[in-house]
Amino acid sequence: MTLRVLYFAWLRERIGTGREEVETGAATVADLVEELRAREERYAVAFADMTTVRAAVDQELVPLDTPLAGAREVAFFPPMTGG
Amino acid sequence: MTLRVLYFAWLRERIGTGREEVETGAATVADLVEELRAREERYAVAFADMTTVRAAVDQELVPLDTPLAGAREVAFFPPMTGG
Amino acid sequence: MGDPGPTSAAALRILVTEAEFDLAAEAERLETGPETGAVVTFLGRVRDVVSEDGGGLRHMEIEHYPGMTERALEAIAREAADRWPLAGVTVIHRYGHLAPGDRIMMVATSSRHREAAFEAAAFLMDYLKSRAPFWKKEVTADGEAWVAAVEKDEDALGRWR
Amino acid sequence: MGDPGPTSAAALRILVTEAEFDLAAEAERLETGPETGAVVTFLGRVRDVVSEDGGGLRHMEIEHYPGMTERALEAIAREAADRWPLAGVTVIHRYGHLAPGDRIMMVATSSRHREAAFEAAAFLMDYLKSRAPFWKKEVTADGEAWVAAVEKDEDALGRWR
Repeated sequence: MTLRVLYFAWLRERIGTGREEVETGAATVADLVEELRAREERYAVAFADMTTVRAAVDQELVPLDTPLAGAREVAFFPPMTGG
Repeated sequence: MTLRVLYFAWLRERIGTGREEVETGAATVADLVEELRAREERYAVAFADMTTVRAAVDQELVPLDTPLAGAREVAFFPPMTGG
Repeated sequence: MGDPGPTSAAALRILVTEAEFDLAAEAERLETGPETGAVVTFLGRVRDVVSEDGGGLRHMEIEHYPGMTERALEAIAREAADRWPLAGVTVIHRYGHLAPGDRIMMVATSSRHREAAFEAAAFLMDYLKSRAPFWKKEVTADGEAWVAAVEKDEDALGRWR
Repeated sequence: MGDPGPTSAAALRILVTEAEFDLAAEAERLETGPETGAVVTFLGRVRDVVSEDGGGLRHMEIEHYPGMTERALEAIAREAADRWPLAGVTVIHRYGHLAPGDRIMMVATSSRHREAAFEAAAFLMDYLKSRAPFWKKEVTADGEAWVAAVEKDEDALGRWR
């Protein structure tokens, strides 16, 4: 499947883009992270410490073991600092 | 001593005045209430249920057993309903 | 609240007035200083009440104790400024003739962080309700009645002890 | 917050904007209806920060996730309106370039009584802090740094569960 993958804040800066299309067979968000890590060093760096990474699937905050079946958009970002 | 005695809200309405000078030898606020009660029916009515009466001496909220020595102004009023 | 306690740097503003007040201007007055990250305001309004004949509130009369009122409000504001690291505390309360929908009173607090501003504002309101010498009378088609003190307002003070 | 829950009558207003907002006009918008006795507002401002060389904050950049931001804010507002008897809930958050002293965001709540308005406003702020997709970067003379999430902001959610 083709997913739209978004990155925000320092994840965006480390990966060097805010948005890309990713062709993947990953079953879960965590599997997608593994695929990206294996792909290039900049992903490995960005995803080095997953305790500081949050994910959303189709704009809903989700745990990393969430399945990707039916998903169109996945986003990765640090813990939020609004307010 | 001569005290300035003030009444507010329904105490003012029942007693029929908001302010008067009272010549008294009362030792405490409670003693003053007893003197006033004995003086006229309207005071007895106003002070019938002391659980609904609050007192201030020289503009500080006080318990009824507070001494009047040195006091210039005593006020009686129902529980406050500001805000 | 008799003990003035440590001197706080907070700017206190107390106003007891018959006139309408400007909530926006009061809030903006506290939006000042590089350290102020949070401003909380509370506004109290005259609610309508339904009387027995189905008619509503005609107006409200608020009586107060001139002199003691200002002292009590200042003591409450000072107490808040001693308990929380506030930059500013504003307490405004009206008296006299008020119509349904009119503003009765407001408090505003400012601080570095949200917790202090929120807690101090809630504290001010809880103390104001049962420690400031104001009395409300409601006038409806049925006649007039003094608003009774609410036990839960007295109980609300418990959480600040 | 996935379950929309019971339909509340509260008027929700959500705004994500680069522009300055009008706190006074927003508060007045909630001063409506005969039943509204209490309006609470919270305003968040950009505080100055002292950098290592003693210089202060030059500016702040706020990034957000368009689309998800509005959804998250609406879910937070709806949750507040389901938990408390509110007449109105307003949440406004800015993004982009902000200078020290600028307004970042505000919430406003209105209700019959003070407790609901205060609690709902504090709840909205606690959820906003760690559940709305905003990220702050501070630019000082030393360079730029993403603001780290604060553990106590996450902990603050505990009291609403």
